[in-house]
Amino acid sequence: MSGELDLSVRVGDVVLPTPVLVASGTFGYGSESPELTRARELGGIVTKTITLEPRRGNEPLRLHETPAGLINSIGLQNVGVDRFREEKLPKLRALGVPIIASVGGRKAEDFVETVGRLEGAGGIVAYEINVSCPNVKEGGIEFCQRPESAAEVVRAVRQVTKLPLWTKLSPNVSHIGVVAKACADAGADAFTAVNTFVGLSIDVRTRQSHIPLGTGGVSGPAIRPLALAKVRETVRATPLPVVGCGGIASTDDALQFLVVGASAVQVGTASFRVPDIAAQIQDGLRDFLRAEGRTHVRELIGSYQDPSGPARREKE
Amino acid sequence: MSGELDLSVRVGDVVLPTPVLVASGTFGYGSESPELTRARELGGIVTKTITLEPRRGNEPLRLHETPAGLINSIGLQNVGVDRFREEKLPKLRALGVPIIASVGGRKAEDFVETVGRLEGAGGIVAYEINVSCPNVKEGGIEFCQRPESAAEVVRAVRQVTKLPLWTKLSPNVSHIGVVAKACADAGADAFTAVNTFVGLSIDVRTRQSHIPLGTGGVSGPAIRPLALAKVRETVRATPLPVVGCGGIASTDDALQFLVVGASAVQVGTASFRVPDIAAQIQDGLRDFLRAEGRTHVRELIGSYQDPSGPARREKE
Amino acid sequence: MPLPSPRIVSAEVVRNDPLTKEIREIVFRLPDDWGPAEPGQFVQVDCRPADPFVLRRPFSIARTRRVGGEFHLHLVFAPVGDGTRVLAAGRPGEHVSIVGPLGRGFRPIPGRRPILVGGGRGVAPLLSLGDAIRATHPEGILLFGVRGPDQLHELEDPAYPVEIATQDGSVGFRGHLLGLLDSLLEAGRIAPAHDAIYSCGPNPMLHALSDWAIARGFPAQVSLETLFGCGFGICAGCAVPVKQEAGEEGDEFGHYRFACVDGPVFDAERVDWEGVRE
Amino acid sequence: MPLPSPRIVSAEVVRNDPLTKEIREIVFRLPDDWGPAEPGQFVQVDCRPADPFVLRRPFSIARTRRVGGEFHLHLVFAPVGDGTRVLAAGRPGEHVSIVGPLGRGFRPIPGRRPILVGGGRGVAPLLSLGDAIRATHPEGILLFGVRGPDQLHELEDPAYPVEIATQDGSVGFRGHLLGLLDSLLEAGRIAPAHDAIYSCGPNPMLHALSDWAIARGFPAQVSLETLFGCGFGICAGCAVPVKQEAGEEGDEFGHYRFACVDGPVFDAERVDWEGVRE
Ligand SMILES: Cc1cc2nc3c(=O)[nH]c(=O)nc-3n(C[C@H](O)[C@H](O)[C@H](O)COP(=O)(O)OP(=O)(O)OC[C@H]3O[C@@H](n4cnc5c(N)ncnc54)[C@H](O)[C@@H]3O)c2cc1C
Ligand SMILES: Cc1cc2nc3c(=O)[nH]c(=O)nc-3n(C[C@H](O)[C@H](O)[C@H](O)COP(=O)(O)OP(=O)(O)OC[C@H]3O[C@@H](n4cnc5c(N)ncnc54)[C@H](O)[C@@H]3O)c2cc1C
Ligand SMILES: Cc1cc2nc3c(=O)[nH]c(=O)nc-3n(C[C@H](O)[C@H](O)[C@H](O)COP(=O)(O)O)c2cc1C
Ligand SMILES: Cc1cc2nc3c(=O)[nH]c(=O)nc-3n(C[C@H](O)[C@H](O)[C@H](O)COP(=O)(O)O)c2cc1C
Ligand code: FES
Ligand code: FES
Repeated sequence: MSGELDLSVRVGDVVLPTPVLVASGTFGYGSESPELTRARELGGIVTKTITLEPRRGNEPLRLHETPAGLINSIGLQNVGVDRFREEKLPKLRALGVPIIASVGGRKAEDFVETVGRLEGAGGIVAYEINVSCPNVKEGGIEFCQRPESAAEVVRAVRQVTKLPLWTKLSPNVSHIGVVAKACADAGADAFTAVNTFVGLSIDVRTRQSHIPLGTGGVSGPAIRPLALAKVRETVRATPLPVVGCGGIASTDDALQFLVVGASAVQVGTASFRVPDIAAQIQDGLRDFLRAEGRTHVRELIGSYQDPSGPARREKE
Repeated sequence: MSGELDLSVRVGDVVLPTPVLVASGTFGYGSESPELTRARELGGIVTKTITLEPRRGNEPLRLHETPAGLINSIGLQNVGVDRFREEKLPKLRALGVPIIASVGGRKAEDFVETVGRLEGAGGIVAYEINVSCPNVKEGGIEFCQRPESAAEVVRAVRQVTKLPLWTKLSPNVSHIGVVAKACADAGADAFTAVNTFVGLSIDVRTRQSHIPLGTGGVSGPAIRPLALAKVRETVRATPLPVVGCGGIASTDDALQFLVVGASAVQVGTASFRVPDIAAQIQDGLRDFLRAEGRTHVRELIGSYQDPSGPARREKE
Repeated sequence: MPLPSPRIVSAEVVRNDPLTKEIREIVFRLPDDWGPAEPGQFVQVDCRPADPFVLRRPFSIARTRRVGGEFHLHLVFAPVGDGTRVLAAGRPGEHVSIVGPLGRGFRPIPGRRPILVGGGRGVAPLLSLGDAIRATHPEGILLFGVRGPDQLHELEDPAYPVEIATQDGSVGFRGHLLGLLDSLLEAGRIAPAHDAIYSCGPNPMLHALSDWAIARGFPAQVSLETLFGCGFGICAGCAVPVKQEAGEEGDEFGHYRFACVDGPVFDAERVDWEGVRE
Repeated sequence: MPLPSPRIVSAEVVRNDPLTKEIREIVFRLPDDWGPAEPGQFVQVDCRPADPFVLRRPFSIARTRRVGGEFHLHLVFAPVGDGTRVLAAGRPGEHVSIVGPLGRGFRPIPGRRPILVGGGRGVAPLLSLGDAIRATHPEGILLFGVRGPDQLHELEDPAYPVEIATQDGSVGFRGHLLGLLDSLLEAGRIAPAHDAIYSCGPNPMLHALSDWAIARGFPAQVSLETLFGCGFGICAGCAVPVKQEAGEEGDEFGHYRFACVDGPVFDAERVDWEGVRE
């Protein structure tokens, strides 16, 4: 019975066994406690964002809970591209799951060099270009706040790889579609929408932010309706596929993103509470298909009846 | 003891007995069940947004709950300025609380005409110019998404009234400070930050939005950290006073907005659950002042130790 | 006559018991001077205090009673979602925040015999209506329609004789409430000239009942359900489309009334059913 | 030796009782094949299942026991915030989601006599440490420091003789644990050459203790507390600053280690206390 169900989806040229991925920075290097997370069953793993040099990340405390959400200020702590390739990637590859390498940097050249060093490493099916981290002084959301500069990164990386480029978009902009279009023109193959929302929480006794850097990035169920609206905008802006992300914590949440037109979804913060939630969501998708008498999860994608009319884009 | 405490604040030239107001559209015309809401004790009441003509508002269902938040799609239902002035304003005035009249419209002339008809009505201490409603087809957030057009509204209204103009800003923009600056140049006296975030929630069984119009505006505790970050940005953008709004549901929440630099706050959605929450927050502010051995709530305003350094603005 | 002022009270659960597989009754102790509530009014219950934000849930006042010096509020409810399920788990001794009484209830028509028509848990407000008018309207009838035994429960001390309709025919009349009304009408036991209908139940039932009553000339009042934000008129969330009356000036809310303050009870003929989400 | 795989289990509350005014013990029934846990490991408890999103809360494993065929997990905790207060209200028979065992615990040093130093509820993991090493380390001492009677409780079947320090002097040594350690050292009852310190307690105490131990040449391991996001290494939220060792290559996390997987137990001399929020 379950054998007849087909959860596979395509994000451009990339075929994924299921539409449920885990989001960058919320699943370590992917190989931490794979039994606990049921990592081997997933549709894909997006690595934490890798930079050219190792980064020690931001000063603690790095997390603060808000109503139905979480502020983080990790600051892209990572081992750097060389140690990632040597130490982390082999373990990750051993899981047998499609790997999307998230890449970050201060300027276009950093991205180019980092991607360059990952080329040919094997196991990577796409790069996610993180031009949307709110927690670093340089190379963060300003990229998305100036569409040309996000596009410049994409254009530069486009020169050094044939692998698909997913651009991870920031929701902290007036028109996410404008950024998407600029990146599409620069050679992006898909979008991940969205990264975290800029947020702040103050300890009123000390008059200081709960997080040393001041503002951080808000994730979790609190942002889900906001993220879904941004995904809708992104889907309508270009014909490129969109991977939806933001606040997904249940099968129903994941379905909302697929229905609105995302070709796949990423689960982030929810894994902190329920380590195998992404795999559970996959189970739930199968139940939903069965209940609707369908066999292909693809039939659900873009089935949203938008009161503004269908998205004016060619479906791939 | 409580007699020594001074909760009064100034928003530009407007003196308010307390810094706790209720937000537009979340307190009716202000005179509904004033015992239940303890309306007479409040620092101020912002009316629901009044338009030139009566508006029937959007088709039901108009509300949908999301994690720690609420999507609304009211569509500015209101009786229109004439009946507001005749029927609603006198009852509101009888409460003896400062009244801020929220005004909306499709184009600058609508605002001008509406404000014109309210002039001299008595009891109104300021106008709140709503250029940030996400739930109307025209005259909504596009104003804020094009700073010049928001400024144009402010400039036009500035011609017809001497009363202070508070511009209500949308958070759905890349740089709220840019919008604030444009409006400041056009003659705004203060800002209310923020209105709701655009959000969407889909019923996956029907493939339709839970709200007939599709997207709506998200309010409630879920958006509080996002709103607070936007208020910080607004405070830092111009020397004008800012009235903070978004997700405030407790004394601690209200304090966060005051500490970050808001001269007053507005409580919205939280009143739906706890009708007298705004008054309760005032009680809580008094307790906080007592616990810190202070007498003036004004001492707290802007006391945030921002890791980016103090706001580069003249404090009024 | 102005309605009693609504209040926010922390009410102690006195009892919380199943009436059937699907229906429960919960009883709260309220302050002695609460209300008095009109029949058809409702309360807003904070069902999920542990949630950082969630709206209250509206429940019709099923009954208020004085028991040994205490003032009791009875609600009859079905656990259908998160809020009602948490309410179903409330234990005696726990406290729940309740706002009320709220809304505009039934307006009993003097001189007309009441026909109370309750669909499922919609029977709740009709119990308090019966309590309130049994003195002024000694004659009447209470029709109680349910799908089957999982919804059917004893009605304690009803004001009027009860007739039951079950869709599965397990008890009483087999069929819908409209069928039962038809049969009563045919048998000459009810008549548009002397009777008035007061009803509460699922919206589709109320729609059908309204059409039925209007077509036959029965005055009818219906207690509507929709999503509530605040429950006391400040959010504009509970809009119910109403028909503009001939010659009526554009009313306060244009086409819409608020179920929470203008209702939940409306005259059947005023409701614009086409616009009601069912 | 690889650590046992952590699992997500729905654990039944067996008991949940106050030990003092401020401290409670909660006991869960776990699957028979759970763990085994190392002393010093912790579990992540979903304290507030009714909240739409909230992180789990970490608790040191105070004890694991086999009782009549059942496997029991004991936690000792203080209700200090929303999560722990809801946990405190958990009734026997209710189920709570627990992830564990997690983290890297104490690494008992062969041949050295253990001095277990527990501050307040920090005594918890030292109980399981004692249980685990009493066979290999028959001699030892357990110091238990509290502010006063509101934190002081009986320690059931401790592995070693217990010495108590209370700040108010109500029981045992009057003063801080460091004072007690000083007096033991002066009395020749402990010695850097033969003993090793294992400690858990508030960070400021651990900081002072680390300084004290390093200055006197005692090897010391401390179980640190910080905010946890995930508890198993995927969020990078629990960064603890560590000192770069001489000649050590830039380690995996630069300056930071993760309290949840590299700790919570660290060698005292590795922790860069200047960077620890206390
Ligand atoms: C004036 C009034 C009086 C009421 N009196 C009673 C009563 O006496 N007893 C009783 O059991 N219930 C009564 N209700 C209904 C009750 O308020 C709802 O069942 C309750 O709000 C559901 O809350 P929940 O959190 O359990 O379910 P939710 O999780 O909110 O919803 C459960 C399911 O019901 C749907 N739903 C809930 N409310 C509505 C709605 N209004 N319109 C469309 N879909 C909806 C949801 O979409 C969801 O599918 C009354 C409602 C109103 C407006
Ligand atoms: C490895 C580890 C083991 C632990 N073992 C135990 C144990 O055995 N028994 C026990 O009682 N507790 C233990 N704790 C602490 C326990 O996890 C916290 O008390 C708990 O998370 C508080 O949750 P809460 O929701 O009740 O409080 P919250 O509402 O989250 O917080 C209450 C107050 O404490 C502050 N706070 C909480 N945690 C921290 C922190 N890490 N750093 C700074 N401030 C903080 C909050 O800011 C707030 O002021 C352990 C912590 C760790 C990291
Ligand atoms: C602790 C944490 C660390 C994150 N690190 C990264 C990162 O390194 N790169 C990135 O692109 N996004 C990062 N994100 C953003 C997530 O990938 C995701 O876009 C966001 O959290 C929204 O999804 P969620 O609500 O499901 O968590 C991080 C989020 C969190 C909570
Ligand atoms: C039901 C509802 C109706 C609203 N109507 C208006 C309105 O008419 N005019 C306006 O400026 N803002 C309106 N708002 C926005 C609020 O004034 C406020 O800016 C927003 O809800 C954020 O604050 P909160 O999270 O405290 O509710 C409305 C919000 C809600 C929830
Ligand atoms: S529910 Fe808010 S106005 Fe009716
Ligand atoms: S708590 Fe997530 S990495 Fe340690």
